[in-house]
Amino acid sequence: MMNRLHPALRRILPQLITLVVVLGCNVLVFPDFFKIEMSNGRLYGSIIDILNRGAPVALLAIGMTLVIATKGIDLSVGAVMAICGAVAAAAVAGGSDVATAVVLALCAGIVCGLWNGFLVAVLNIQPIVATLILMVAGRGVAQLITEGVILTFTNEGLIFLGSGSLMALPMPFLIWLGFGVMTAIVVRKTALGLLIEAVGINLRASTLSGVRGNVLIVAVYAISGLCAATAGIIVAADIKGADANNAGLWLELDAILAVVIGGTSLLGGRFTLAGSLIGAMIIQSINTGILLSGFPPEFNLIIKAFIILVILIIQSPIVQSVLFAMRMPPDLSNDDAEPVEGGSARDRDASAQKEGMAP
Amino acid sequence: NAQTIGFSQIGSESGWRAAETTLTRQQAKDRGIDLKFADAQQKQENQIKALRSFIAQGVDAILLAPVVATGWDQVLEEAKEAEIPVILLDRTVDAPDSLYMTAVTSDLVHEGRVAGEWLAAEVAGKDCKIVELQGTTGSSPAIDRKNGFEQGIADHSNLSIIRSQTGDFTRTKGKEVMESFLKAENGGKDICALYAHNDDMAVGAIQAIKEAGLKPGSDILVVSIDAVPDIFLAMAAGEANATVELTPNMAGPAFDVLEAFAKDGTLPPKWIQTESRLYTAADDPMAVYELKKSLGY
Amino acid sequence: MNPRYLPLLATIAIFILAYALCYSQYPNMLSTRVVGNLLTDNAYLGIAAIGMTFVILTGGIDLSIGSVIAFTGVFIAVLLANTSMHPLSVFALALLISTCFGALMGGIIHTLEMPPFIVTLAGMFLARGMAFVLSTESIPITHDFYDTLQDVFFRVPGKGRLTLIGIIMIVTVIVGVVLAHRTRFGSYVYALGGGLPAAKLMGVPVARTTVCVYALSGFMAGLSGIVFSMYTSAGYSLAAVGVELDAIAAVVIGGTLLTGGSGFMIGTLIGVLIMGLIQTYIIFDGTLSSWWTKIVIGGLLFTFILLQRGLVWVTSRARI
Amino acid sequence: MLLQGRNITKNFPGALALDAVDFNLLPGEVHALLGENGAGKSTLVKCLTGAYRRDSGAIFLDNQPINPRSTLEAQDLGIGTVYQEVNLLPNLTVAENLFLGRQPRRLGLVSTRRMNAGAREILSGYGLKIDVSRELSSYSIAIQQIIAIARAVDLSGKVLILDEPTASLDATEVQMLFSIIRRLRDDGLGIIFISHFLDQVFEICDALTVLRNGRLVGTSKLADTSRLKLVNMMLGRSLEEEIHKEKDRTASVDPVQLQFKNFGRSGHIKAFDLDIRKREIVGVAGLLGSGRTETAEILFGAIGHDSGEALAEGKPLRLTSPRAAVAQGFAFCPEDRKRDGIVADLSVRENIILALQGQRGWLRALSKSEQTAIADGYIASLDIRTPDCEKPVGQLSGGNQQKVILARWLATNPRFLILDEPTRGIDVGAHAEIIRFIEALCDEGMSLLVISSELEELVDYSQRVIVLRDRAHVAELTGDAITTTNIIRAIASDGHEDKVSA
Ligand SMILES: Nc1ncnc2c1ncn2[C@@H]1O[C@H](COP(=O)(O)OP(=O)(O)OP(=O)(O)O)[C@@H](O)[C@H]1O
Ligand SMILES: Nc1ncnc2c1ncn2[C@@H]1O[C@H](COP(=O)(O)OP(=O)(O)OP(=O)(O)O)[C@@H](O)[C@H]1O
Ligand SMILES: [Mg+2]
Ligand SMILES: [Mg+2]
Repeated sequence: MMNRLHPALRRILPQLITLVVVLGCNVLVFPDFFKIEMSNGRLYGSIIDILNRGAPVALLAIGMTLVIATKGIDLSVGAVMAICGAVAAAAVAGGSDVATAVVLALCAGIVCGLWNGFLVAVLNIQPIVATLILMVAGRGVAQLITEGVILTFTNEGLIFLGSGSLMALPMPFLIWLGFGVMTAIVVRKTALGLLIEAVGINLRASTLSGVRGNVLIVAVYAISGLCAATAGIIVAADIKGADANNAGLWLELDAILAVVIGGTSLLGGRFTLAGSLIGAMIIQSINTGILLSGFPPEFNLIIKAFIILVILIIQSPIVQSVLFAMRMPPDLSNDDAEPVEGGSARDRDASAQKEGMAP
Repeated sequence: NAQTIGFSQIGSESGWRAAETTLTRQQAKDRGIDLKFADAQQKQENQIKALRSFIAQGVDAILLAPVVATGWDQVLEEAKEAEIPVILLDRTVDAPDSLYMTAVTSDLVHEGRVAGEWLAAEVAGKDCKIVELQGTTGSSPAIDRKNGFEQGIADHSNLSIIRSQTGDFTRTKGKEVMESFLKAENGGKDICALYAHNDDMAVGAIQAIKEAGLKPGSDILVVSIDAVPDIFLAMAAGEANATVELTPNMAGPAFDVLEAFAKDGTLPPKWIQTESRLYTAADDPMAVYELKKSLGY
Repeated sequence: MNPRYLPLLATIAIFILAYALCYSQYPNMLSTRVVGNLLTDNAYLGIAAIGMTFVILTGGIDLSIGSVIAFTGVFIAVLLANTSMHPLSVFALALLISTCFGALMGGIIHTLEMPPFIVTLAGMFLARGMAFVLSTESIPITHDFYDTLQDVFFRVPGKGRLTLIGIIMIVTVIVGVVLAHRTRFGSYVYALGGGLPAAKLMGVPVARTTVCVYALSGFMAGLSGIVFSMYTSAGYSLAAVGVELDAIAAVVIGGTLLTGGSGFMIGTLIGVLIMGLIQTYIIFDGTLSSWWTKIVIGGLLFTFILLQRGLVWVTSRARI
Repeated sequence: MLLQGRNITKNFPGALALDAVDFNLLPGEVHALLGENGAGKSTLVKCLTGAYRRDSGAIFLDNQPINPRSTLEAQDLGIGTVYQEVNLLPNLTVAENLFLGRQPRRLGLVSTRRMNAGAREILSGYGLKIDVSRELSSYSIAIQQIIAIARAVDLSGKVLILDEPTASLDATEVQMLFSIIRRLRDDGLGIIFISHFLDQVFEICDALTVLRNGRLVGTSKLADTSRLKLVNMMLGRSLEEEIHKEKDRTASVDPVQLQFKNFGRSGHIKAFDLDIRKREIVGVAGLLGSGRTETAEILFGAIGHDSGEALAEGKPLRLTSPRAAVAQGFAFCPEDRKRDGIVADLSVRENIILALQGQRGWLRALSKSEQTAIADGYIASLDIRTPDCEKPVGQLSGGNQQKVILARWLATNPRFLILDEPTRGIDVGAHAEIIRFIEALCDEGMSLLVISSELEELVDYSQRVIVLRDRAHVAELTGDAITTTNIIRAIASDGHEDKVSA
C-alpha cells in the first residue's frame, strides 16, 4: 500500500499520522471538536480555530524552515513580528491606507531579515547569537514605535486581514496557506530548494562549486523576515492593535518546534515545507486541545511537554526504522539506514562545514 | 542640590505599566528629582541587581515595584545599612516592614472582590455561569485577583466559575482563550459573564464574543480590572460593563512621603493604599477615556 | 602564540577595555562593592553557563536550565516549608533530581537520536510545569540555616563583599576548567564537538559522554537553582525565565563556538561578567527608557561580538 | 591465525556490501585487501573493528571469538585502524588526537606537558616536526594522514589496519611508512593494507585477498600472483593494456589560453607566472605543504590573490571568487573531498548537477529529467558504482565519491580544469579510464592543471611540470626533461630558480 503513495506524501506521512492522533485526542477531551457550523457567513468551529490561530506559527515556520535548511536558526522572528505589527499600526494611525501600511510593514520585515543575514553570512556570526541580538533589541524597537502602549486602530482594511473571512474561511488561514503554497512552488520549481539544501549541508563544497552561498543565506533570512512581518500584521490586525510587548513573544520556539516536528533536521539540509506547516497545525491543535479540555492552567506546560516528547519519540529515527521495518520491504526504508553509523542526521560531520569559505 | 532617586521598574509588559513609568518620570521632573530608571524586564534578579547598583551609586532613595513578593530581605537590609530609604510601589513584599519606609499600593485582593461584588449585585440573584481569564500563571496579580473575586462571589451560590484559563494578560491570548470558552460552552449561550484579570484580555475577549455572533455587555457581561483607556471605549459602546481602577500614579504619594521625610523627618504609615475605584457605564466612559488617554497608557 | 587562544584573549581584552570605559564615565564602577556585586549578582548565571558550556562544546544545547533553576528553587522552598528536613539534605535531593533530569534528557538525545534543541525544549516545558504544580505562588524560605549561609561573606576594603554564592561560582569555574582541560572526560567532550562519526571511530564513548554532559548541565542548573534560592530566599515558579538564552549568549561571547568543539571555560566566565557589566552600566546610566534599554543591550551585545571577531581577524592576519 | 572473519555479511538498504566474506590474517603478515571501488573493502574493515554492526558472521582474534560493538572495544583488543577518510578530530590538538582516551595522567589529571612530549616523540619517528599543541585542522590532509597512521600504529597491539593510508602521501612518506610496517611485521603484528597502488602492494605485502561486488574472489600468497592475474581478479576482466602509450612530448603549439602574470598572495604563495595553452596538461609536483593546493585554490579564486592578474586571450579575467572562476569556465576538483567536495546528504544526481545549476543560477532550474539524463550519462561513462542516481552520495564508497565530483565539473563543460589529487582512492580500472577520459577532453580543447603526488602519473600525461618548494614555483620541466628523477631532483635541489627543457 505504501508503495503507491507519492514520495512527497510518504515523507510527511509520520507528521500526518501524528496530526490525526492529536486531533483524535482532542475529540476525547471535547466531543464536539469536529463540529463545524455556518454563522454570519463564515465557518465556525474548533477546527477552523486551529487553522486560524495557527497562522502566526505556520507563517513563521515557513521562513524558519528555509533558514534551518541552511543550517541556521532565527530567534528574532517574534521580535520582528512585534516591529512589523507596530509599523503597520503606526502607519494606519498616521493616516496611510492599508496597502501602504502593509507594504511598509513587509519592508520592515525584510530589512530585519537582511540585517540577520548580513550578520550571519557576511560577518560570520553564529546564527543563534546573530539573531539573538535582534530578538533582544527588536522588541525595544517595536516599543519605541508604539511607545510601550497598545497602538489601537480602526482601519477596516487592515482589520480584515486579521479577522475577516473570504469564502467562509478566515483570512489568516488563507494567507498562510497561500504563502506556503507559493513558497513551496518557488522553492521546488526553481533550483532554490536544491541550492539551499546544498548550502545547508556543506557550505564550503557548495561555494567551491560556484553556488552563491552567502547570497542564499541572506535571502533565506530575508524570507524569514518577510514571513514574520506577515505574521506580525495578522496578529496586530486580529486584536485591532499592535501590542509591542507581547506580540510574538516566545513564538520563535514554537516555530522551531513546528519545523522539527515537521521533519526537517536542525542540522540543515533536506527540508519539507509541507511538514513544517503540518507541524504548526499539530502545535496549534495541542494548544487548542488544552484550552478546550478545561484543565487548570498550571498543567498546560506539563501536558505540552509530554505530548511533544511522545511525538518526538514516535518520529525518532530508531522508532521509525522499527515501525517501517515491520511494514515495508527493506528497500523503501532508504532514509533510515544504519543504527551504528551512517544514516542519521546527527552523525553528519559538522566540523567540515564549520568555517565558511575564507575570502 | 537635587535628589537622586533610583526607580526599579518591573518592565514594560503592559500599557498600564508604561503609564506608571511615564507618570513617575513626569512627577520626578516636575519636582526636580534626578530619576535613575532601571527596567528589569520582568526578572527579579535584574531588580536585585538594580537595587545593588543604586546602593553602590549612593542614591538618596529607592522606589521599587517588586515583580514578586518574596526574596527581598537581603538586598533591603543592604539598603538599610547604607541608610537609603526604600518605598515600594504597587505591590508589597514579604519582608519585615522595618526594611522599607512605606508601600504605596492598591490591594489586589480587594480589586478582585470589588469586581466580584459588582457582578453579584448586577445579576441580582439570577443564575450566572462565569468564565475567568487569569493573568500569567504564578504572577501575584493573577493569584490575588482570582482569590479576591472568589471571595466577592462566595456568598452568592447563584454565581459559579465554570471555566478558568490563563490569558497571560495579553489581548491575543485573551481572544484565543475566549474563543475556546465559547466553543466549549455551547457557543457561548451558557456563559453569563466574563471576568478578566486585566482590561487587555477583556478587550481581546470582547472581540471574540462579537465574532461569535453574541453581544458583549448584554449577552455576556464583562468585568475586568485596571481601567486602561481602551476599556472605556468598549464601555461607551456598551460592550463592557465594569472595570476596577488601579491607578498608575503610585509615584506621586511616594514622592510626597520622601519630601515630608526630607523636610522634618516625618515617617509615613507603613501602607498607603490607593483607591480601587469601580467604573461602570454610568460614569461617562468617554470623558474618562479622554482624561486617561494622555497619561501614557 | 597558539591561534586557538585568540578568541579567548580577544574576549578578555575587550572586557578590560569595556570596564575601563565604564570606569572613566562612572568612577564608582571600579569600587570593590560593584565588583563584588558583579560576582554575587551573576553567580547563578555563571554556574548555569559553565554547565551550558560543556553541552555546547559537544555541539548540543540545553534550553531547560532556566526552568530547572526555577523548579529547584520551588522544590527546596516547598520541602523546607512543609517538612523538617535540613537544607543540606534538601540540597542533595534537589541536585540528585536535577542531575537525573539532565541525564534523562541526555539519554533520550543519544538513544533516540533526537536533536538536543527540541528534547531540552520539552524539558524546559516540563520543569517549569512541575514547578507550577508544586506551587504557583512564590514561597519564602525562612530557615535559620539560610540566614547563616547568607551571612557568610568576606568584607573587602571599600564596602565590597565576596559572598558565599560568589565563591561558589568561582569554585565552579575552577572545577569546570579542570574538568574540561585536564581530564579525559573533557577531551571526550571536545571530541564529540569535533564530529560525531570521527569521534565514534576514534573510540570515544559517545553514549556515556552525552549522558554525562547533560547530567552535568542538569547538576549545574540544580546548583544554580540552590544559589538562586539563597540569592532571593524564595522559590518561585516564574523565576529565571530566559536564563538559558542569557547563558548561551554568555558562552558565545566568551568565545565558544555553538557548533561545538572549540571554547574555554574562562571565556564563559568573562562572557558572564560582560553581560553583567552591560546591565550595571545601563543601571548606572539610569536614563534609558524600557525600550531603549533593550535596544542598547542588543547594540552592546552586537558591539562586543563584532569587536571580538574583528580582533581575532586582525591578529590572525597579522600572524601570517 | 591472528584475525579471522567468517561469513561476514553486511547489508545496506539497496546494496549488499558484503556477502558471506571470509578473511584470514596471520601474525607477521602484511595482507593486502584489494578490489574495485565499492567492492566492500572499507565495509569489511569497519565490520571487523565494530564500527558497523555486521548482519551475520563471526570474528576471531587469536582463535577466540570476539564481538567488538564499538571501535573502542576493538582498540582495547589491540586492533589499531586508519579508516579511509582521515577520521581524526580537527578541533583537537595533534597531541590530543594521538592520545585521545589514553592521555598520560598525573594525580588523576591529564598532564598536557607529558602528552605533548609523547606526541612529539611519536611523530619524530615519522620525520614530522610540527607543533603538536596546534589544532589538527591547521595541518594539511597529508600530515593528518600521517598522524592518523601514527595513532593507529601506537594503538595496535596485535593488528594494524590501514585503509588507503597512502592516498595523499608522496614517495618519501610512503617509504617511511613502509619501513614502519616492516618493523611491526617483524614484531609479529598482522597488518591489513588496502591500496589501489599495485606497485605498493607488490612492494610490501605478503598475501592478498580480493573482493568484488561484496564477494570474496580469492586469497593467495603474493609471490604466487602476477600483476596481470591480480588485475583480472579485481576487475573480473583484463585491463586491455596497461602499457603506457608514449606521450607526444613535443611542446604544444596550441595558442595560449590563460595567462597568469605575477599571480600570488603574500602569506600563501609567492607570486608566479603561468601560461596555459589549449589542450595542454600541466602537472604540478612538490612535497607536502609546498603550496600545491594553495596554487590551485588561488587560481580558482577560492583564496583571493593580492598581486598580479589573469588574462584569457589577452583580456583580463576577474577571479575573485569560485563563482567568478566558474563563470570563466574554470573547474576545480578539491583534494579534501569530504570537506570541500561532496554534499553528503544530497543524491548522486544532485551532486553531479550542482555546479552546472550554480552556474545557471537558481531561476533556470534544470528539469528533473534533464538532471537524470546528465547524471546517468556520467554514471555510465565514469562507471560510478551506485544502484541509481538517487542514492545519497555520502553512502558511496570513497572512490566513487571522487568520480561524482569529477562528473560535477565535467558537466559544466569547462575550458580549464584543475584537479587536486584526482586519482586519490580510485581503483586501477577506473584510474586508467579517468586518465583516458581526461585526455579525450583535452583533445577537444580543454586545458588541465593536475596536482598529484604520484610522479609516474604526472610523468605519464603532463606536457609540462611545475615544481613547487616552500610555497614558491621553483622549476618548470618540459618535453623530455619530464622524468621522475628530474622532478625529484628539482624538488630536492635548493638552488635558485631553474628552467629545464629539452
Ligand atoms: N553507509 C552506507 N549506506 C549505504 N550504502 C553504503 C554505505 N557505506 C557503503 N555503502 C555501499 O557499500 C558498498 C561498499 O562500499 P565500501 O566503502 O566498502 O567500498 P570500498 O571497497 O572501500 O571502495 P573504495 O575503494 O572506493 O573505498 C558500496 O556499494 C557503497 O555504496
Ligand atoms: N611539513 C609541514 N610542516 C608544517 N606545516 C605544513 C607542512 N606541510 C604542510 N603544512 C601546512 O599545510 C598547509 C597546506 O599546504 P598545501 O595544501 O598548499 O600543500 P600541498 O603542497 O598541497 O600539500 P599536500 O600534498 O599536503 O596537499 C600549509 O599551508 C602549511 O601550513
Ligand atoms: Mg573504501
Ligand atoms: Mg594538497
